Order: sequence, then structure tokens, then C-alpha cells
Amino acid sequence: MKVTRRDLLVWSAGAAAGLMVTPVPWKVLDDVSIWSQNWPWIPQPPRGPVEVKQSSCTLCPNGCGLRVRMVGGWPVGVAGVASHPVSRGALCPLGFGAHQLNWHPQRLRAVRHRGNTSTWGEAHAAFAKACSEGPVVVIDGWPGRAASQVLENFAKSRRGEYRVVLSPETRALLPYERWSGAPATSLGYDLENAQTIVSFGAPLLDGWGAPGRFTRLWAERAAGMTDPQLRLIQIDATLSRTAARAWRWAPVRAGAEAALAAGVARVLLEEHLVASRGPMPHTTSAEAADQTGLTADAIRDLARTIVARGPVVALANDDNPAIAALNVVLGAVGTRGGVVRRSKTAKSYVAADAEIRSARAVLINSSVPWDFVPRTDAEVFRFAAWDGGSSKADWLLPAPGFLEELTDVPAAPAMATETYAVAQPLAKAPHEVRSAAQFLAGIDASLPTAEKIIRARCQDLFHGRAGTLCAQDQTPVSKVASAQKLEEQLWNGAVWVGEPFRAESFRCELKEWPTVAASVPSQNWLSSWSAPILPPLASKVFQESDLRERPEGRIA
Amino acid sequence: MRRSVLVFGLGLAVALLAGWVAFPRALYVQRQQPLEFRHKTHAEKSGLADCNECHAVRDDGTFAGIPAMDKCAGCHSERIGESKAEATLVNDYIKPGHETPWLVYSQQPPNVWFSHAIHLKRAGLNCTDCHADYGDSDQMKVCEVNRISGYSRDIWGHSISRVHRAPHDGMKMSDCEDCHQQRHVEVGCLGCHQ
Amino acid sequence: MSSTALPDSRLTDGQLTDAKWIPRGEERTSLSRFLLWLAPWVVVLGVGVYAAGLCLYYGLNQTNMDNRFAFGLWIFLDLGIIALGAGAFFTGFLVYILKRTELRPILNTAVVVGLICYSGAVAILMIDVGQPLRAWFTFWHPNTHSMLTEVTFCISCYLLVLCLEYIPIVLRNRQLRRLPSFLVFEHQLHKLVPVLAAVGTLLSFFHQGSLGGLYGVLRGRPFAYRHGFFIWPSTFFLFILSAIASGPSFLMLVTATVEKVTGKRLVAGEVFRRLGFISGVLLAIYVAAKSIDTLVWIDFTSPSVGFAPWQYYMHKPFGLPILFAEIVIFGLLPAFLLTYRRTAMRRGWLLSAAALACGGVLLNRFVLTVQTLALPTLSFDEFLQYTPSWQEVASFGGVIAYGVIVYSLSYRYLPLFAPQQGDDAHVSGH
Amino acid sequence: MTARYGMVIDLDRCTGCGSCMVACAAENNVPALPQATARTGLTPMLVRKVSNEMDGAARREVFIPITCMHCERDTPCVSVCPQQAVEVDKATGIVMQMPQRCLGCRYCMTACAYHARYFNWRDPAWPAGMEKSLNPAVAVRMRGVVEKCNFCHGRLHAAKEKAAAAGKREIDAADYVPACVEACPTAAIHFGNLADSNDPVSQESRSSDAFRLLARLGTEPKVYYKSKEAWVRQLAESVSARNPEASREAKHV
Repeated sequence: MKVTRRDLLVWSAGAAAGLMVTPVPWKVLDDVSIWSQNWPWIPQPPRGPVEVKQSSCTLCPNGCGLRVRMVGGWPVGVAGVASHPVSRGALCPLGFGAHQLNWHPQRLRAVRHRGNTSTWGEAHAAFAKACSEGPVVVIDGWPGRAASQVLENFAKSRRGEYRVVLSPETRALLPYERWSGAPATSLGYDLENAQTIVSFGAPLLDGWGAPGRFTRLWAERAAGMTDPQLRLIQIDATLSRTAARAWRWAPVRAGAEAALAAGVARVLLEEHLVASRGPMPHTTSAEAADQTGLTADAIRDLARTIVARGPVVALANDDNPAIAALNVVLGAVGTRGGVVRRSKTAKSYVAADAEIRSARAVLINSSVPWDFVPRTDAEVFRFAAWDGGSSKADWLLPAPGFLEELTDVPAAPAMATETYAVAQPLAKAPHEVRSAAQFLAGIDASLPTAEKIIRARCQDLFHGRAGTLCAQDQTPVSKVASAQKLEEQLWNGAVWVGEPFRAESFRCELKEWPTVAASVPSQNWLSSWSAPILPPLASKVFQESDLRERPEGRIA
Repeated sequence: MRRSVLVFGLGLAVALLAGWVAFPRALYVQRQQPLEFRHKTHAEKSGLADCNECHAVRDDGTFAGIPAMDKCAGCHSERIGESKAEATLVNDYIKPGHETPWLVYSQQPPNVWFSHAIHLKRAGLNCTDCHADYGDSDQMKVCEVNRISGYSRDIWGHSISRVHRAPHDGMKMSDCEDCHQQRHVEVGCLGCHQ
Repeated sequence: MSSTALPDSRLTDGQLTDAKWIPRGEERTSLSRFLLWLAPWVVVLGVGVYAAGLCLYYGLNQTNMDNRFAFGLWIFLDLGIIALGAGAFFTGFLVYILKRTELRPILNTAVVVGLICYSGAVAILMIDVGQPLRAWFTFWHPNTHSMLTEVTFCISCYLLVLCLEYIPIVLRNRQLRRLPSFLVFEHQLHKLVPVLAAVGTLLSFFHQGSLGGLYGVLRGRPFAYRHGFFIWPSTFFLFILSAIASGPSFLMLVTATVEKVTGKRLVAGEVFRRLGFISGVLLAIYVAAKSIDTLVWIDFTSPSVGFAPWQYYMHKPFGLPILFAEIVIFGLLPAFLLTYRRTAMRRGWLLSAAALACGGVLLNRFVLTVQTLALPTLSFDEFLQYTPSWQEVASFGGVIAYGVIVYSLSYRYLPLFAPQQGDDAHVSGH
Repeated sequence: MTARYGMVIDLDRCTGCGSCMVACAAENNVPALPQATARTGLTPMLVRKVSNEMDGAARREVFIPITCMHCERDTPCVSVCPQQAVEVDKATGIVMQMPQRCLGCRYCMTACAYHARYFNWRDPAWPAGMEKSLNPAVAVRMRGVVEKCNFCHGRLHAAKEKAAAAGKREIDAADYVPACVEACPTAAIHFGNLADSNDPVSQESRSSDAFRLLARLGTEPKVYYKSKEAWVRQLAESVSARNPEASREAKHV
């Protein structure tokens, strides 16, 4: 029998008709759409039981309380801790995406020597050699921690130098250190008791200090009130985020903050609006008006408004002594609601941005992602979790990332009271990673470990019998059963808070109104986000919306 | 004309055979479980008669699913018996601390949120209502995985036509909907999806 | 193709020839010239298919649409060509239902044009949706309240109807007719055509309307939102009217273009005038209805939801001139030219007026799709711009090339303009 | 239990920090794609900066967080969806978007007056390993579908499951708080049951400072705003209703 073309056609027609009454077309149609709902190249979230743990955010020295959701040993989400005495449940936008930082494509996963991959062994040898050849400067991105003590001990034992990167809030307190001798790191603002706050460009609502500290205060006492309990007066050249929400906004020319402070101080002193007798500024009212772009009347009104309801305190965004001098005139130094000294034990540090001369090597421990470039010709060993690219370092050493190492959290910059917390490590660090303290222990075996120092600090706190342990509820340290118990609680997210501010002998002697060198507008790195590496989701705020300017120098 | 009918019928028959017999076999790939586990033996010999003892609902309401290796290690830290599976369990998983890569027959895709807690505690359903008497089985089923969608065959159900099915054969969305309709429980899309 | 087409018989044996496929008694240009004519269109189609492939493979990031301009060139294209394709159902309606047999000569062209427009629109829609593999969910889980469901159902069904209407035309091909079973099939189908025309009319009425409703129901877009009758907003009816008004004009333009290209007179001038008159009258009715609708919208609909109509027209280039153009230049003017005896008698005027009518319907679809999305709704929104990407334009071009190719092939191999009855008598010898 | 979940956002408290946007994206596994822009990005919670268009000292700015308004009546996106991928949940009033049902026609996006719907123009992607940081309570969407705020529905699931395990029928209100509400450092976003007249959020929504954006469209959005500043309250209306004389020039010509 010959098969004709016609047979084939008829056979195909039969097959086609038959296929329609089989599951083939329908099931395939269904399965293909199901496939499109579960495309294999779409990442799937992990499965497993959810654990909730507490720790502290280590992105910046403010150490906000973190509630971390974990699945399979990895953080899958962070939130604030409402009971945290400093951050009070708030986090900054960067914090909310910080748990993804460890997976950033720029994560440093190997030792790098001048652009080439190297090994820990070579880095170790190079650093040991440098130590034997000359003095070593150690730069700490976050002073006051247990790890800081390791670094400081090492630098001292090698007759080297220990320097710290000061946060913008601490830098603004430097004039008081010069005038009183009290270290800037021991000073703070008693914002909690102030009723009027004059901010000379400090981004109080936009990255100043722990976000929860001032914003919560402002939300409770000022937001949306025509006559707020907390009066925020913002001096800013443009309508900044803080100025937009402030009770009053005084637009001055950029860089004229010192002139305005002098102008206000002159009015205060001339009109006897203040009790104290500070030095009279040299700037005349006319000069102040001319420089600031405000009228003399406006400056007078501003001065009167400032003192209308006390306590009042002025905040600067940089180490501008004129604003510190204004606080002296206002009598806001060493008083309730003003600039206060929270600690007697804190030390004075050399700031890291001064030029480093005659050092053989510089070791930078910047556990935070912010980029800091030292001014030096020495060989630079930089510990970093992320390769910021712009950092000029001879050696890039992979450090633990976000929540990957145990650290303690000393009081946030510019706090009015002492606090102490522990950030327990929650994420597994890649095995290539070493902290600076571990690295230095390889050079000098006599150095204590950070864990030991934390234990010792907990014991000191327990034996000090002062302060309160803040968790869900508050327990005075005197009621805590043992040092071990205290340490355990700190590991689980409790925060120790020192005694509240008591007026004490913290005085600034000021004979003459300070002369201000050409004011360099300083950027607050927490509000400008001027870091090369940011949590990927931060791009929602400046790339996928127009809410913020795209930060400069950021690596995509 | 007769020849045409014959040829047409032949095409029809071939298509029907291919569609109803060959296709369902070709659609699924058969996967073996990594270990031979007997529900029945565990229920009888170790007194683990209640499903909840291994497949527990946690305090926060989430479902533990297949227990982790430490649960097995509770008894099997050393070999019990001489079977090959026992040796694999102890040597390949328990001692090195690896989780067993069990294949889950009733695994729903990530966009499905199914709460065992709500179905067991609030609706009062029994495990067997959906999982039949698998807990009494003496052997692990072969896990059949759809080559296109990647779903386990238990989702569609064993019957390719989905007619005359056993009540617990199939866990497709329409099966959930049928049961909800019978019980007059109305939930929106995101009631069961996430 | 030109008037100096060589008769098939002159082709020498052994040369590549398609003479035996060409309808009897018709003169067509040589195969090589025909292929030369097709070549550029095939290239355009090829680029279009490549662009569409990019969109399907990489996703819609290949387009310049965005979250605010979620619809773009393609939706405008869909709405435009479906409106112009309305000639297909409307001619069928006129011939079979209203028995206007004088329009019979253009019936086949109407079916081919309709098929091209609708299949092109469906093809573009399949690229335009983000998940074409799941598009069939609309049939399985339809939301009966959605205008888009109505559109999807009606367009799919009508496309099927158009295919059924097209099959008899295809089967009239000289070679295919030789198969007896096909001849029987064609004969049976042919009997069905009036029924198909009736079904097509019903379906088309609904989807032309629901395409209008698509925008008219957008409560959140006060520029497009219209009150209406029963469940249908006024744009539902305006779309039907404007589609059936411009459909005949478009058929006229297509036929005239084919006449120009082939250099042959294909239909009598009377057919053109008849089409023009129908188009003109309907256009006049449409313009009147559209004007009333605009007034109602300006005075009641828009202010009732807090939007003053002036704000829609303060963004250039979408000022008031566009409204004027829509109603007067592309509405009243062609309506007059198409119906006024002295202009309608002049082919040039007639065709220009038809072009204006078609331009008017396109402008209307453009305003409704593009201007609606460009305009701000929230008081702090901005007026937005969007420029299509090359992939969008190329896909658009691909659809046009597809249309030209299908029409050219149909014209060459199928007796589109041949008399329907007794064409067997016209046997020209070989 | 029939709730009508809604929000009251105190604009006087919003400092425009963007924490809500990032927290929302983290909670809902929204990718941050390098190619995304302000017009093609995915921001189910989006804070917009709006000024009173004055210069100098008279200039005022306000930040307006825009999310799905969960319109209660004639919900524009629900009626337009051809295949029932959007619905208003009867029990909660939440407007739900089902990406797995969605075919990506984007009709709902054109229907939304608030531009609160977002299309996945690309496949989501994360740097290698980062998928371990995704939230298991929310399925990742694929390209070609629309997504929007679901009031952190994964958290409602968790709350329901917790209640069921404890043998309770009703969830504990403290267990169901959307991520943006939890994240806001000034507590500007308040979330609650509008149908419960004792709920503080319900009471707040009825205060004289409260308003809704484009309320005259008649869609009864369930996200309220409030401000003591009159010019901010006027932003709720369309341009014409706000300032009939103004002839705001188009920014793009």
C-alpha cells in the first residue's frame, strides 16, 4: 500500500483532532504558566524557622538598637528596638538595608596589595617588618570600644601613635575641649532638657547622631505644634530637610554662621538678655547683617526669640568656635539643657585628619563603611569590609562586615549620659576575614582579646553599682544578681545607661570672642551619605526617587 | 472515502494513546528520596504515633515541616540495625552534621502561604484529610517532579484528567478553593498567597 | 508594480514563475518585480520581529515606557488600527444586513484589511503584556467588570470570525480550487458568510465600544473619565461611531493606494463616492456627539471630581488647538468634503477628505491614550513626556510591513476584486 | 472579624528621611536594580518632596509618603483588571495585588490616580549570596508583573498564624504593623482599623486636620494625611481646585 501525501494530511488531521481531547495541550499550557510564576532564575527567599535576636547597629558610632530577624543563620530583616534608650526604635534608612551589606558586590574577600591579590601571610610579614623599622600610627574609626583599646595598647607598646576619626558631632565639641580641658568625646548636649535649640546648620532631623534620639524628641515635643515645647530654630543657607520641618528657619548666606552667632551674641549682651558675662564679639550689628544677609532687626528678633524660653543651647555642624562662644554667652555650658560633660574617664584623642609625618606605617581600622583617607606618605594598612575604591591604601585587609564580629558600643557621640551596649555577632563572617585586633594579636601575643576586655568592662559596670540596665523593663545595676548576669543581658540587647546629668564643675573660660578662621563648610557624613559603599536598597531614596541627591563618590 | 476514515482514525488513535498514556509518564521525572524512611516503623517501634511529635507546629504558629537532623540524631546518633539506609543516615548525615535533602511531596511554591496552625487548630482538620494515611505507610513514595513547572505530582494529583479523584489526591489551588467553598470560608487572594 | 506589467504568458519556460497561482484573467507583474517590491517590507518586518523578540526575551525594559507612562506607542497603535479596521465589519454589515450590494466589490479588501489590522493588533498586544504566557488567564479567570476582558474576548472571537471570512477568499485561489474537498468546503463556508458578518458586527460593536470604555471608565484619570449610559461611558459609543465613520474612508484609501500602485482601476468611482458619503454622514454624527460629550465633560463630569478642564490644556503641545483640530479640521471639514456633492465628485478632494477622517480617528486615539497619561492627576505631579524606544518603533513598523506583505500576497494570488458570481466563465487560455 | 485597615500619615512629622522606603523594600523583597530610575524603579512606599513654590524665606516644603491608598469604593484598579489579579479583601479592606495572576497589561497602572503601582520592567536580581537576606514571608515577583503596597501582608499572615496557634480567633493588633509604620523614626505613620470607632487611627482620620488626596474622585481611599498647615491640606485637591488663578507652566514643553 502506497502512502500518499493525502494520507499524511488526513492522518495529521486525525492526530490533531485527537490531541485536542488529550491532556497534552491543556496541561502544557497550565504548566508553562506555572513555570512563568516560578522562573528558576528568580531568587527564592530562604526557608526555615524565624528567630529574632537583638544587637546594635555598627554602621556608625551611634550604635542604634537592632532587632534582627534571622532565618537559617542569616539576617533577613532589621528593625529598631523600641525600648532602646538612645535610638528608641528608630534607624536611619541605611540601617534598614544594612543586613544586605555583607553581600555587596564590593565586599572585600581577599587581601589586596596595591591592586593585586595577596595573602594574610604577606600582609603580616609586611606589617611586622614595618613595625620593626619605625613608628606605627594606628587610626581608629570608632574610638572607645574594646577593640579600640587593643589598637591603642598596640600603638603605645610600639611607641607609635593612636589617632581617632572623630564623628561630626564630636568635632563640633572640640572648642569646648580647648577652653575647658574636658575631652570632646566626654561632652554632649543635654537636648532632652533643652526647650530651645538653635542649630547652625547641624542636620538635626537628617542624620545627626542616632536618628531616634532627636527625631523622637522632636516628634513628641515639636512636630506640628504652633507653640512647641521644644523650639527648633534652624540656621541654614538653603531649605534643608531640618529647616523645612523646624519651628523657625533663618536663611543666612552660606558660611556666615559665625557672623550670625557673633551678631546674636552682641544683641544678647547689649540688651542684657543673658545673665552671664561672656566676651563681646568684635563684629558690629551692621557687619553681622551685611555678612549674613539678614537685617539687623531680624538678628535682634532672632536673639530675643532664642532666649524667650530656656534652657537654650546652640549646635554647630563643624568645630566653629563662634557657636561655642555663643553657648558660653548663653550660659549653656555645664548647665541643664546645655553642653554637658557626661564622663570623667574619657580620654582626649588626637584627631586622625591631621597630617601624619615620620611614620613608617599607618594601620587604619575602619569597621564602619565610611571612607577615611589619611594624609600620609607612609605605608597604609587598611582594614575594611568593603573595597571603597577611593581609599588610598597599600594594603587592603578584609575585615568582618555588618554584625559579623563581637563589639561593644560605647556612648554615642554628643550624648548627655553614658551608655554601654554589646553588639553580638549574628552573621557568619567569611573565613578570609580577620579583624584588626586579631591581626595585631598575631604580631603581639600579649594583647588582650576584645572579648576579654568586654568581660572586664561588664565587671566594672557591675561593681560600679551605678546606672540602669534598660531592656523591656529597666533594672538598676544594684539589683542585678551578678556580673555574669549583666554581661548576659547586654549580649541579649540590654543597654546600660549611666546616671543622668548632674550640674557639675564643667566651665569654659573665655576671655575674648574667638576669631574664626575661614569657615570650611563641613559635611556631616551621616546626612550626606558621602560613602563609596551604601546598602543596595539605599538607592530607593536617591536613584528610584527624587527624595535625595545622589551621593557623590558612590560606587554603583 | 473509507480509506480516509481509516487513516483519520489511525491518527486519532495514535494521538489519544500518546496523550493519555505516554505523555503523563514523560511529563514527570522520578526522583528517589536520599534515605529509606519508614513512617510505620517509627510509629510502631519508637512510639512516635502522633504526627505532631516530628512535624510540629511551633509556638509562633509556624510549621516545622520535616524535622531537622538533630531530631533524628536523638535516637540515631549511632547505628540502630544493619540496613544500608541506616549506615547512610549515620555516616553521611548525622556524623558530619549535614541536613538530609528530603524531597517534599506536598511542597507548595514560595508564593503560597499555607498555615498548618490555622487548618489544624482553628478549622480542626486532621493531617489525613490532606495527606491521606501516608503516616502509616511502610515505604517512601517515589517523588515525581513535573519537568516544566517543577511542582511535585502530588500538587496536580495522580490522575492526569483530575476526574474521579480521591479527596486528598491533589493540592492545586482549585482543590483549596473547593474545600473552602464547602466550608464557607472565604479568603482573598492574599489569604493564601504571599 | 506598474501598469506595464507583463502578462504571464510571455514568461519563458524554465524561468521562475508563479503564473499558475495567479487568478485567471488577471494581469500581475512579474514575480521578480513582485519580490523586489516585497523585499524592503520583508526587511522592515524582520527588524520588527527582532525588536519584538528582544522585548519578549529581555522584558519590557526594552521599551521606553515607565511606571507613569505605562501605556505607550503600542496601545495607540492597537486602538488606531482597530478603529481603521472597522471597515471590515461595517462593510459586511452594509452588504449583508443592509443589502447595500453596490459595495460588494470592496468586500474582500475589507476582510483582508480587517484581518491584517486585528491580527496585527493582537500580535502587538502579546508583546505589550509583561507575561504573555499567562495571558490566557483572562479566559479562565475573567473579570466581567473589566472593559479589557470585553475587549479580549471580542477581539479574539472577531479575529476568529475574520479568519473564517478570509478562508473562502483563500480557497478561491486557482490552485487550491482544484482540490474538490476544498471547493466543497469553500462553498459551505461561503453560505456562512452572512451569518459571520452578523456575528462580526455584534462582536465589533462591543469591542470598538469597550476599547473606548477602556479609558472612559478611568475614574482616576479625570481627563479620560466620562459619565455614560448603563455600564458604558460615553466614549464607548463615540468609539463605535468614530470607528465606523473612519473605517470606510480607510478602505477607500487602501483601495486607491492599490489602484495607484498597480495602475489599475479596481472599483467603480461610484463605490468610492458611496463609501465617502457613508463615512461623511457618520463623521458628522460623530462630531456632533463628540461635541456634546465634550461640553458635558467640561461642564459637569470633570468639575464634579474637582478638576477644571482648563488645566488639561495648559501643557504644550496639548493645548486647546488639539481639541479644535480633533473636532473641526479632522471632523467637520472631512464630513463636509465627503458629503458635499461637488467635492465628493472630485477624486482628489474625496481621498484627501478620507485621509483627514482617518487622521482624525488616529488623533482621537492618540489624545485618549497619550495625553491621558501625560497629564498630572495629583496637584504635585508633573506633566510627563515619553519617547518610544527603537524597539517600540520597529515593532510598530513590523506590523505595518506585515500588513503590506499580507495584502500584497492576497492581492496577487487571490481574486480580491474579481466579480463574485460567474467568475468561472472568465477562463483565459494558456 | 471585619476590619478596614488604613493609615493616617502626619505630614507635620515627616522629615523625608526615607527610612520607610528602605524598610518597605527590605520587608517586601523589592530589588534595587542598578538600571532603575525614578520612573522605572519599584517603590511601593515613595516619599515625595513638595514645596509651596515660593522662594526665599517664604518657601515651605513638605514630604508626602505615597503608598497604595487602598480605595474602598469603585476601586479603580480592581474593576479594570481583566483577570482578577486585584481585589479588595472583604475581611480587611486591603487592596490586594496578585503578581502570579497578573499578566502585566498595566491597565491598573493607568487607572490609578496616585501612581502607586509599579511594574517590574526587569527580572529582579540581587548580588550573589544576597538572596539569603530575603524575607521568607514574601514571594519575589518576576518581571512583567505589577506590584504595589499590600500593607505588608506577610506580617498579617504571621499575626494570624500566631493567633491560631494560641487558640485565638482575633489577631493581636500589636502583631500586625506594616514595615513603614514600624520604621518611621518620628512615628508619623499610624496604622489601624478605620472601621473600629475606638481605634485611635479611626479617630484621627476624622479630625479636622485630616484629609485624603483627590478625595473628590469618590474612591474613598483609606490612607489619610493630616497637617496643621493649610497649604499642605490644599495639596489634596487637584491643581485647579487648589489655585484656580495659577497658571502653572508645564515643566516640560
